[in-house]
Amino acid sequence: MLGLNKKDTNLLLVVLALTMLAPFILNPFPTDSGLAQFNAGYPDLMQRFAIFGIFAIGFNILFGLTGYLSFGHAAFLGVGSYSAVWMFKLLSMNILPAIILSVIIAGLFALVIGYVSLRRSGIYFSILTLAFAQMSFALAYSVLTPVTNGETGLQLTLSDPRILGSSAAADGSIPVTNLFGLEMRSAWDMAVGPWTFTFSAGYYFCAIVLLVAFYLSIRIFRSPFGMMLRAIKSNQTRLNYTGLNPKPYTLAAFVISGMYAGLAGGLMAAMDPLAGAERMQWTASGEVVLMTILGGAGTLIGPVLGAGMIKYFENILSKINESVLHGWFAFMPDGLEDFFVAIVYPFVGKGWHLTLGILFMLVVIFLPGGLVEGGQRIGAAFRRKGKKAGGAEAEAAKQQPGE
Amino acid sequence: MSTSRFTRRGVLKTGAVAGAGLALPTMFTSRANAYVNEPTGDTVTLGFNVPQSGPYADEGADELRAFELAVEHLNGEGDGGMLNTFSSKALKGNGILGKKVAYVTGDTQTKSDAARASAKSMIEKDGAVMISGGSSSGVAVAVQGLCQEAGVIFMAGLTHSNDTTGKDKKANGFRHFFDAYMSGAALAPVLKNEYGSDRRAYHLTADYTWGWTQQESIQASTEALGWETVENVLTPLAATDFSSYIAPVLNSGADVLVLNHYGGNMVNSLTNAVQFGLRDKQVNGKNFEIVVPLYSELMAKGAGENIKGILGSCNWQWSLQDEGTKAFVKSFGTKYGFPPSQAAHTCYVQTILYADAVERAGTFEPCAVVAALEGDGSSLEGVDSASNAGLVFDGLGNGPTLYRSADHQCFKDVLVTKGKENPTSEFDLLEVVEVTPVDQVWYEPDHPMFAGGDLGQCNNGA
Amino acid sequence: MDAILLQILNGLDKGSAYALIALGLTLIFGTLGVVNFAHGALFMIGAFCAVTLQRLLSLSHQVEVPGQVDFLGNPLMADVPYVTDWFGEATGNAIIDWSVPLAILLTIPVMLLVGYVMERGLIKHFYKRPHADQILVTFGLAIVLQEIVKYYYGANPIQTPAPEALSGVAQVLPGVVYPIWRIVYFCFAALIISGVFAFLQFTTFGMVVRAGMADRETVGLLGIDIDKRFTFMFGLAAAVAGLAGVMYGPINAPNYHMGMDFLVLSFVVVVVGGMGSLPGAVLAGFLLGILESFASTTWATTTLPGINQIIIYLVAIIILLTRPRGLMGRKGVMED
Amino acid sequence: MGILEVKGVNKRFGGLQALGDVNLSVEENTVHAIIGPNGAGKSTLLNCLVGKLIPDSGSVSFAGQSVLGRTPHEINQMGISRVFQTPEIFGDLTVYENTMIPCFARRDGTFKLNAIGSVGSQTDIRDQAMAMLEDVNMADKADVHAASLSRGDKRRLEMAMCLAQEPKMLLLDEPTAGMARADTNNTIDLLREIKEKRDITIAIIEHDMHVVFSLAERITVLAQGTPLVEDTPENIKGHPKVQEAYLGGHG
Repeated sequence: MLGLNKKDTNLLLVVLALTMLAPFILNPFPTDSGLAQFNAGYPDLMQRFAIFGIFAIGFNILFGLTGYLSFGHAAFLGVGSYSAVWMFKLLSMNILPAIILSVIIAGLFALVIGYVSLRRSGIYFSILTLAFAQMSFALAYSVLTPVTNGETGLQLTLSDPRILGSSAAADGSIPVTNLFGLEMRSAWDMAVGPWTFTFSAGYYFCAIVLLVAFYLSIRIFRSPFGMMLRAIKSNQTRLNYTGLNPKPYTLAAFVISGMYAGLAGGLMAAMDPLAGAERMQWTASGEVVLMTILGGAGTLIGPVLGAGMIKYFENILSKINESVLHGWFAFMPDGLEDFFVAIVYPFVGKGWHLTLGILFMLVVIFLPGGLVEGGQRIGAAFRRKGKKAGGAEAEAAKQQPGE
Repeated sequence: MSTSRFTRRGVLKTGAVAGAGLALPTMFTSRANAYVNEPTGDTVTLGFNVPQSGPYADEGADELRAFELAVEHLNGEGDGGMLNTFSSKALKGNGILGKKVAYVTGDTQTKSDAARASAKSMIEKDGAVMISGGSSSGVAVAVQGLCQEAGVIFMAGLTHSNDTTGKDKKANGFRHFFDAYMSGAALAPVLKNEYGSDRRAYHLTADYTWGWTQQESIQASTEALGWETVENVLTPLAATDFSSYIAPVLNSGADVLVLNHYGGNMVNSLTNAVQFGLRDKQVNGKNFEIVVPLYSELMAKGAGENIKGILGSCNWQWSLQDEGTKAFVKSFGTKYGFPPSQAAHTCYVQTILYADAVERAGTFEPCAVVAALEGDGSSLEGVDSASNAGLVFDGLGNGPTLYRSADHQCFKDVLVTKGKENPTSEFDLLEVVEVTPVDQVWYEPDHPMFAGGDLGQCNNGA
Repeated sequence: MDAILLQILNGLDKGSAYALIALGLTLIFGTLGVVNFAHGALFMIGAFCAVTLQRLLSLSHQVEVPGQVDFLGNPLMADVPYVTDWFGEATGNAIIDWSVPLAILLTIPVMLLVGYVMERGLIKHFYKRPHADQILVTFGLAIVLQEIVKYYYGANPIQTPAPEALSGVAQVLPGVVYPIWRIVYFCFAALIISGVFAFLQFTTFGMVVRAGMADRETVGLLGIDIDKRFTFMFGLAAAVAGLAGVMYGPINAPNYHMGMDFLVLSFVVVVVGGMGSLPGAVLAGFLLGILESFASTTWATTTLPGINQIIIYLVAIIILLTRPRGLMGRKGVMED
Repeated sequence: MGILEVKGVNKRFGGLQALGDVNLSVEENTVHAIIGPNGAGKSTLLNCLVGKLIPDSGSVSFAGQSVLGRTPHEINQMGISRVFQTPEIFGDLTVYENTMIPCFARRDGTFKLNAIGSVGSQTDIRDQAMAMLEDVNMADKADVHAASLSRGDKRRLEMAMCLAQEPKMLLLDEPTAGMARADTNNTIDLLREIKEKRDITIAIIEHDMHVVFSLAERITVLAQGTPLVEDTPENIKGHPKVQEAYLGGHG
């Protein structure tokens, strides 16, 4: 189907099902229960899952296939966001032109930085990309404030000119981002017994873009171009002496992944029209590296899983505070309750970084292939147990060997 | 132990179907609720968005303590704190409008992106009707913008930039904390008294929006007193070692160094300045002086010995002797064992003010709350200005205070403080040198440093 | 002229910290081929050794101060450190005053131990793993270490002042004064750097390690147990980072994320110096320190606004484009 | 006029004259060996031929076109395929994929952004690659990861990859260095087979006399960066200058 082989089609279908049903899957706990804290099915976080999934998929095309470790990819995401917000300010609140422009600008930016950085390889390449991104961040935060609005971040105001559209909505507020009239912030709620599921227009737009991005990445992985990129990672000398020029291949991969980053940045601005400079900081670049490795570099689904994992921890764990913990353990006698709260407390709320750090270490120690390998092992365990059908995720993951 | 449960937005909304049947989808934008996150259960959820990771984590932790205390007092637990001294008596200690107050917390990471994500989850997932907290202006402006769009109330935490209620002001946002202009206006006369009017100042300024407005304000108010500004040098936010910025001060002919830095930047630049012997230096026959226009207790603690004798300004100090302050310090100190910081104070007050406004408005509807916070047009004594109109209250620690309806900025006396030479305890770091009366720090809403913004219309989110 | 001299001193001082961290990082890169993202955390742990010792020495019991009350109106309690009880007021206070230099004695064994545990317990298993895995595991470790420190010491900076005798300024040249502790830091760094070089240059142990850096397999074939030596090298690198940290305390108050602040810069320094080259790392450290200082001058920032924000990265780009392997890099180290 | 013409090539490294006035002509469809003791400049010469080094003076032309200033992949596209001392293959890819890459290089040139079509749909390339693998008896290993092949199979695969490009000339750099006698003989047989089956020029750089005399039709002897003699194997054997070069001085 769609020019994919059976395995890849299955994988795509699984991802399709997961993204379309995400409002259900991510909200497994009744709204009123103590565990509702773990529900992630609200629009903002679901959008983030999709957006960072796209970012990581794109990064993986460069890093997973060619092995070139860019430490400055956040710069492209930032540039994409800034372009999109400027489009909203100057042109129209329709997200399509904004996103197209962010992809183009990020691609051009990647072309320039990639052209220079790819003159070196290995860690020298990494540091060059890092240096470019850090320069972009530092300048965006300070000297370029007229363009980027520095510390606060570029945002819409009531005085934006906006050629196609009005500066202010009828009720005097700033107009909202839309796709030909469909407002990105609009949502539908569905109550089923104690559960409530939210279907947000913004999320479904992101999800469709994610699916397209994912589909394209499968095509790239399976294409002769993808094979060349893997050959570059494997042995550049041989490639050179086989009459192939690695430079344009790596540069193309760099630009493509930069465009993916720009797409993610544009989407981010489309969901929430603000672009902050921190998006370009090295920590943000490091985050996508971690997402990719955590999920499984070079696998198709891994980066998406990694992105979801990190964003989940950041947004869910950080919100668990002491009183929530007391709520959970309230069924215990007071002394025991306090004891458990004291044990769990350092790992949640303000300690969410600690849990994330421990998770990184555990995954890399026990699952060298990242979360995808975890899925494969679970899948294998299931198959051993009388060939029971494995979970969808494990099934998806096991498609991956040989990447 | 009490369990705090969250009323999630719309659990029982619009005649939700009981049992397992599917509900008819209702448009978010056109649902039966009058406004976003209307509390329908017996609780109401507030969102406290503070830095929990990164350099301002301790400040965030202190804000969170104040929020918890405020929630306790609103729910009628504890000793009631400033509810007893507050001039408005609308709050009865039975929650807000009879609904028990619950809260959710989040981590801003002191990044505008993360802060917005966290605030969004509070609004979308937890059904918060009000967001408060934060310890930087970038975050405050970003979250304020979000709350305006989403249709909830934003009660700013610690934010000092002129922009928050200047060019970035929003109808749904309110600031109790003072701002850079007020710092300059309050400090200048004290600086003149202490150091004379013939001084040459050298500014080091953090190279981002807050730093610039701070520097601009101080420069304007000191120059008005006859000071000369020798140089203004911008320093990168990421700088940790300020030696290369301090060294040129030595031979610049300046006799005052103004550090427009906050947080870790301020601790490091002050430490470096003291290292270079600036405090023991004599220039132009005068003692060299260092001024830090804005500092907090935590920064003073971080700076240790170096803060001694350094002049700066504060929004509030726990050692003030008014009844409100005493009540607040007592309940905070009893609960946590140490006195509250000014960030904690402002967060506590903001929560109380919000609750009071809701109680007076009789509804959680944002536009009604905005109207209640904008007050009845009463004005502050001693200030002769057409814009002197809004909500006047007292008993929350700063004396009579005006929430000005024109820009949603609080006006009250500003404290000029000094690092204590002989602290009696580890909390006793700052002493109040002067309480600058409000008329000296007053400005008009169209003052050039605040111009360019527009409150816009309040937004109910419906 | 004085201004230039001052900026050179500043540059040397900044450079000292960069060089020390980069030196340790290069030892780990060069000898073990491991990308250690936890190196900044080691620097931070060093600094917190000083904080810890200062706290230990200041351990106090409380004495009521007659006639004064605290903020809640209770009788005021004053802290009296045990050391002043044991050694008398003067000696006791002097011990507390000298806690940073004393902390060196604590730092060396602590850091050697931390390095040893880290290498044996974790890093050892990652020699043959891809660099990506090394990055993930060491980054995870760095987060864990700094969160632990944050849990116990908070996020606020904690002052660790220099001893009274070494604070203040000294006359360097007529009309030029410079903080004494910064001069001490520079000398200390120079001492450590020459110590490490001498150790590698003149001892058999160092010779073997240098040979191992050049060609690990061959040295292994000679029947030398290179692994044990590499473990020690890891400990040494950790100790160098820790010492850089402990002495840095009086310059800037330690906080839990100071390691991350230095991490990226120190990677840039190492790479600009050239992978696998110890002299390169040191040279690049001082070079970038001095350039950074000069870029901060008013002259530079008015000529090129924002240059102080980006100078290090700009220089790194220029150097890497003109010299493919940095200043003194060896061929084939971390190039793929 | 030979297919490969080297005229008056000089190369200095600092004070060392690595190549001095080298002239060499390789006839089309012959096996030409370049021999010489260590340090004779064999590798330098080879690097000048493939574009890794640029001679200080002189000319190198292949099939009538100068190769000077061209990059290795451009020279490869002119028809020179290089076999390395230790086999250079794509270890992370399967044997099949390894063989497909040169087929792509032949069809699409140095770069083609073919990012959407799948490898599976490139029937012509797949057929060519499979035919090549069958040719070298490796079809059964098509799906094996190349890194897990035995050393001999790696060498075989590398040759297959070079041949898949159908080059005009195969350039071998000490193909039997470090090999046991049996493996060496296998390689010789493989090369013989290649030569018998197709029209191809083979240039081989070697110091193993056994290999050279088993294969070569012409031999150039290099010593101290200068060609001493060029002749048939029969004439080279026992040539006094050659013995002098190898044994160093005359007894």
